[in-house]
Amino acid sequence: MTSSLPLSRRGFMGASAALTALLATGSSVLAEGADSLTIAYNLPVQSWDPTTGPAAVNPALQSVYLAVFDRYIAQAPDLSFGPGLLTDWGFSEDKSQITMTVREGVTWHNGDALTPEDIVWSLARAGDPATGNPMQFVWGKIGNFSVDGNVITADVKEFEPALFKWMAFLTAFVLPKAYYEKVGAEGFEKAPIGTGPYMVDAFEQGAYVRLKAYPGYWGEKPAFETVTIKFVTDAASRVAEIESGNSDVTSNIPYEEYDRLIAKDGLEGEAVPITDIGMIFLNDIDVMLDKNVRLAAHHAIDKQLIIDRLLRGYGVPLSTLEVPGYAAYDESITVDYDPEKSKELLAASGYSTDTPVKFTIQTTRGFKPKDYEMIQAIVGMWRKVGIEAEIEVYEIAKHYELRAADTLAPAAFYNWGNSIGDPSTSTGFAMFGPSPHAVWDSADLVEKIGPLFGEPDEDKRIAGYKDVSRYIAEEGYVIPLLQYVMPVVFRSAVAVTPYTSGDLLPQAISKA
Amino acid sequence: MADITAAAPRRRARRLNLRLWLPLLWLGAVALAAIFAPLVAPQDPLMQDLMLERLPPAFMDGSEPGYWLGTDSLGRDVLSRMIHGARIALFVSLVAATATCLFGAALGLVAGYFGGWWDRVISRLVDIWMAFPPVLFAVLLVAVIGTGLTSVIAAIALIDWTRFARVIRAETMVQARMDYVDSARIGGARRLTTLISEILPNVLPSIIALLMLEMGIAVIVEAILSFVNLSISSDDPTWGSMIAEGRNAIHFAWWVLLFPLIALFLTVLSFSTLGEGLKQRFDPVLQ
Amino acid sequence: MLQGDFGTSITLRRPVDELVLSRLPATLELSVMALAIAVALGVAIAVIGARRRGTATEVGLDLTSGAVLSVPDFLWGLVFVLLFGVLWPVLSISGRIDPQIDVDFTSNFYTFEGIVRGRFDVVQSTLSHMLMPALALALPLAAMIAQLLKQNLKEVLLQDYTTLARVRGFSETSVILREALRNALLPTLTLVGVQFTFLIGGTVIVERIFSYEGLGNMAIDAVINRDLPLIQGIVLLFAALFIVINLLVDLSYTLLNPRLRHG
Amino acid sequence: MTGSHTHPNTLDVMQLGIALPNGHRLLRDVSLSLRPGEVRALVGESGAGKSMIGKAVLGILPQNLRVTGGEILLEGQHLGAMTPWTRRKTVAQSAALIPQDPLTALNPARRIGPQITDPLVRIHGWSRAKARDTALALLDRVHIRDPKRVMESYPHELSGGMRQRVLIAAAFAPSPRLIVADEPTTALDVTVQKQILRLIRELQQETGTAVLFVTHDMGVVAKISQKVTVLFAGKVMEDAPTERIFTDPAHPYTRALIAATPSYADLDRPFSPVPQTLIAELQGAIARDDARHQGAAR
Repeated sequence: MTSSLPLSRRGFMGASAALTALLATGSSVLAEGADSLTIAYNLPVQSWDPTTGPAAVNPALQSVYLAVFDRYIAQAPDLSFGPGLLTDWGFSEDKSQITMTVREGVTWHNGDALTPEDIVWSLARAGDPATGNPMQFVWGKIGNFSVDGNVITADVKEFEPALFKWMAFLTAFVLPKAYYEKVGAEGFEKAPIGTGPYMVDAFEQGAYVRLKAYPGYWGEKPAFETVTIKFVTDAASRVAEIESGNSDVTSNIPYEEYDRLIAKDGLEGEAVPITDIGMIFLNDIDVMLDKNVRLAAHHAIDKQLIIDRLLRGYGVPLSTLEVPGYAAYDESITVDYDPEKSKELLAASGYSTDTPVKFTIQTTRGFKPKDYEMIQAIVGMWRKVGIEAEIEVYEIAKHYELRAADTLAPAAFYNWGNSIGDPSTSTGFAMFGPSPHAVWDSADLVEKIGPLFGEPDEDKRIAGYKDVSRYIAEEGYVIPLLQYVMPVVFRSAVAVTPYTSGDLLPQAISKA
Repeated sequence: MADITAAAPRRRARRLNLRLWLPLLWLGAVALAAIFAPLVAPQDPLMQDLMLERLPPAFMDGSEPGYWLGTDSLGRDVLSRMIHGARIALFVSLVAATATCLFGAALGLVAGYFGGWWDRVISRLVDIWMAFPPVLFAVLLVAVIGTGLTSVIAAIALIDWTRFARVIRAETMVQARMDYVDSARIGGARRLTTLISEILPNVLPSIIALLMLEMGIAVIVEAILSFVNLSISSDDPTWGSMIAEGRNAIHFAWWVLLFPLIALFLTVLSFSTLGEGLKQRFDPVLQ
Repeated sequence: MLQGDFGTSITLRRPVDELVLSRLPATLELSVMALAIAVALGVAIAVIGARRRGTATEVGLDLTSGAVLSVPDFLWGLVFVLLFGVLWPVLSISGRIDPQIDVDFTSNFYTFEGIVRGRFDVVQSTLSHMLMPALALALPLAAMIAQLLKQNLKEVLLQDYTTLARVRGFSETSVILREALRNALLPTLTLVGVQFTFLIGGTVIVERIFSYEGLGNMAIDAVINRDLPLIQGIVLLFAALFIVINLLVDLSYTLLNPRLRHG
Repeated sequence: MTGSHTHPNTLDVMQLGIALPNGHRLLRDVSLSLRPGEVRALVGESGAGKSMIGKAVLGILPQNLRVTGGEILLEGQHLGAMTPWTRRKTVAQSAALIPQDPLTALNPARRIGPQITDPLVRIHGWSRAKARDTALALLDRVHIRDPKRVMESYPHELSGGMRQRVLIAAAFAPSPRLIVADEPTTALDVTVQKQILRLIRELQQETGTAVLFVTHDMGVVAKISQKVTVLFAGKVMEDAPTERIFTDPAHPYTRALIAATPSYADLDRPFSPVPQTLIAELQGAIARDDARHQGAAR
């Protein structure tokens, strides 16, 4: 930098002008590639093993996993179930055994054939506590598999009525036995292979994953040859991505932006209620042990106002963890907005606006639309009745870790995904003490929910769950808020089939 | 030749005044707002009214009286939140800058005056420590001691003391060689009292100048941390968190982002202009 | 940890040293580009300021650099995302490279290796992605350099050898560029050295806004997820980086200063 | 004085006036001229404005000073009428400066060689080789041992005397018609001063370059100049050939000046500083003259 600096001012100005011109031409042509698609996604894929670790139970990541791997049983956009890697499945008459028929002619992305051994190995691995599968308690209920041609039979150690629904939900993915054992866990992370419609072509941790259509896919060939999923955690940047044409599809953006973007020509949108529930977990510690505080907190929240004002009307208020359309939904159970009642309840426990009850509430920020603003609004509503809540922000992965260790704050905002619509995976798992997903561990709920898990008679089971939901509402053990509507924005040249499960599947996006 | 020198400074003095009064005026206003926040703020900064959300500022149509600068997406008054935000901005800048100054200046004085072993150790420490940027240190400190103003202040103090130490050490060395110090020492004064009574008053002006600059930096670091919600619990209003919240509503409620941005900009600009102005006035080299 | 085993990251389930070293090149490239812009801009403004000293231009430049200095780098990031990302979409907003491009390089230094391998599509893409974050990082530093360097330039321009150069027929601009600049650059260099580490500190926030997968972005995720092994690895790497940079600055100071070089 | 002979004077300064922005006058109607090859001394106490004249000719006046009147002709060309660009080129082609303080007149960050050859190549259009050879020859001519090594070395590696020799070589290199020597020996110690003076006189005679020699030391005037202009507070007191000044000084100030200079030859001759009474009297005269001048101007 020091020897004679021949750069005259004119030379310098010329160089910088040329540089900016060079850069400017680059970006506009990107997203228009004929059969390539770019999705701006709100969460980076942390790990490529969809069966273990915190990422496996993260509903938001299932879309990416479903592009690369297949589940035992597939789920249609309307939550109905269909054949996945299994073409037939069922309980034996006495429900002591299950039989599964493996689809033929399926190959892994590296060309190896899918064998019944892969299915058995995946199920056994999922049931083995050592592998760290968060749903091990479900997979542990079946064992000692036997293979005959492409039919697998296994013993039912403990009856699980929703077992086959589970085979279409979290961690129910089939991994390649031979390949996994050859490359090991770390090798698999670097070069994952599955049987899904897309192969992982390139993956840059925290940045993007580029998927290429797998020519040998057993199902219907997807519309786009290459799909790039960019991980853009910042909501405002996702909006900028779609608006500037750098991306073709994005989701989970603020509803105001959704309204604004779909009003622009060249952009379309879908906003369909999904099986994602916004709720506040209550932890049975310190102030939350007082029923008055719990109920007061619940009654103080004006859910419809939040939906209208914060979510531009996109949302369905809820009083229980069941959603319209779920098997165990009961519209007669309601916890209505009644701030005066909240004040009375608080007064009964010696609290008031001057001497408010104090606790911390944890929430994510930017993970779901307006998640953080909603909690700020709720904290505001609470402050009016005499509840002083301090907000602590954390990432969704942190929530799982704290929940697993049962060290969540007295109140913790979370969105519960339950794409199979069965009460056991919503009210059941959320409120059943021993389940790793529950936060409230009081004994009364364990007695009420426990037997329902094994209840063979379907009507009796559903009626049981409705009673539990009513009981939970009366005791205020949890504060359900609303059913989310997922906003998806895409360029008009593209068509997106929305899934009520909230998944944004690359293979479900076609050319308009 | 004498009258040549007289003419020049009078002209420069008037211009310097301008650079002195404007920042003082703004900082005075911010200080008043911070001290009397509850009285001055038209609304309660935390009170939300979802019916009044996203009101435009007074000078635009559709505004409500009493909400001069409009409201944010939760119906909270932007002006009141800025005023309360000023409280935190000034608190952090005062406490952090003073802590940094005391810590750094003390070490600087000791290194400059006693020299020898002291000087080598402190200078070595300054060189190594100099390199660590406060923002990054604050982010990592939060991982250890959690979010909250303490980590913001601790981070600034633990990093930026080097700036003070370096300048004060140099100045002390210069002052220490002056003969008036030797005469005091000959007069039997103990070293420490000499340090305090003789050198400190002379070094004080540049300490104050640096203090101003440091306050500006503290405000910026706090704004950055609350932007990434690593500063205080994210419900009390700070300029940084307001900017972060405003960012998502930029297309339809730009004022939520713009006004705290302007407040932050003017405050930092005032601190640095004041600091520069004072530095020039007291800096022997630029005399 | 002392035997170089940094453990594995809790959230990303991969060895920390591999993760941290894979992300370092991105941050380094961004910081070097920001430094280059800052120095180029700073020197240009200082030279113009010195060339037009005493006129309104100089006062104007002083005010702008004062104002630029008091806007933190992350706010510049916000402004640029709006300006070049949305209103006039010409630059890429997020990420470090266009995922469509196939980058099977041995190192993660996409830009440098792209230049070496002659892959100009890669270089153009990374530069286009880096320009906005780099500019956001560079502006405060450029303002600092401009202020200090102009001050040094004006002092050097009072020296006899510049007067002699004018007598010998050189224009004011070439006097500044050929005679004064190198003497004024030396004292400014120490500032650049220290500020460069502050610039790298700034990447933490700017990378977050632009979802640029560098070390800074990962640091914030690590902190929010309390991923302690990863945080530890990042802290150590940053510390080592800063010490190396300080060393380089001291080294280059003696190298560039003829009096020290020739003993 | 300003005869229009076939070849014009090297330098003509006519009624030159220079003032500060607030009007305080530094030079008052100074006139002098140099024939080709002539050495004229400009002498006066410090602050008399003598170096101001040299700077005005070379166009390196400090920015805040104003030329309030008069003309400067370099080889018959009006410098005042030229654009700054052409003025700079003209001065560079025909004039050169030997600065006062060698310690600050060489760029510390560049080698000696380029500091001499650069102007020859870039301004005078010489080839690199010619410039280099001339520089080497001149360095040798100014008695510098091992010119090649000096060309490669940096200023801080040379002594004060050697640096002044380098500057003299650099001044004579483009064979200018006029050299302004601004107290070239003041910053040096006595022994080196004599060598430098002799060197300038030898080079001057060899090249026939006109020299405007600014000094406050009458001893130097005696040794080097053919003509002298005595200056007090920006006004010319006396202008005469050097021998006459010493034998028969016309102006009382000149006499006082000579009396105030210790003579090298006759060391025990008593010398007394210029009497205060004389200074006061002269300043009074100038003040009256200024008032009348201002009266007339308004």
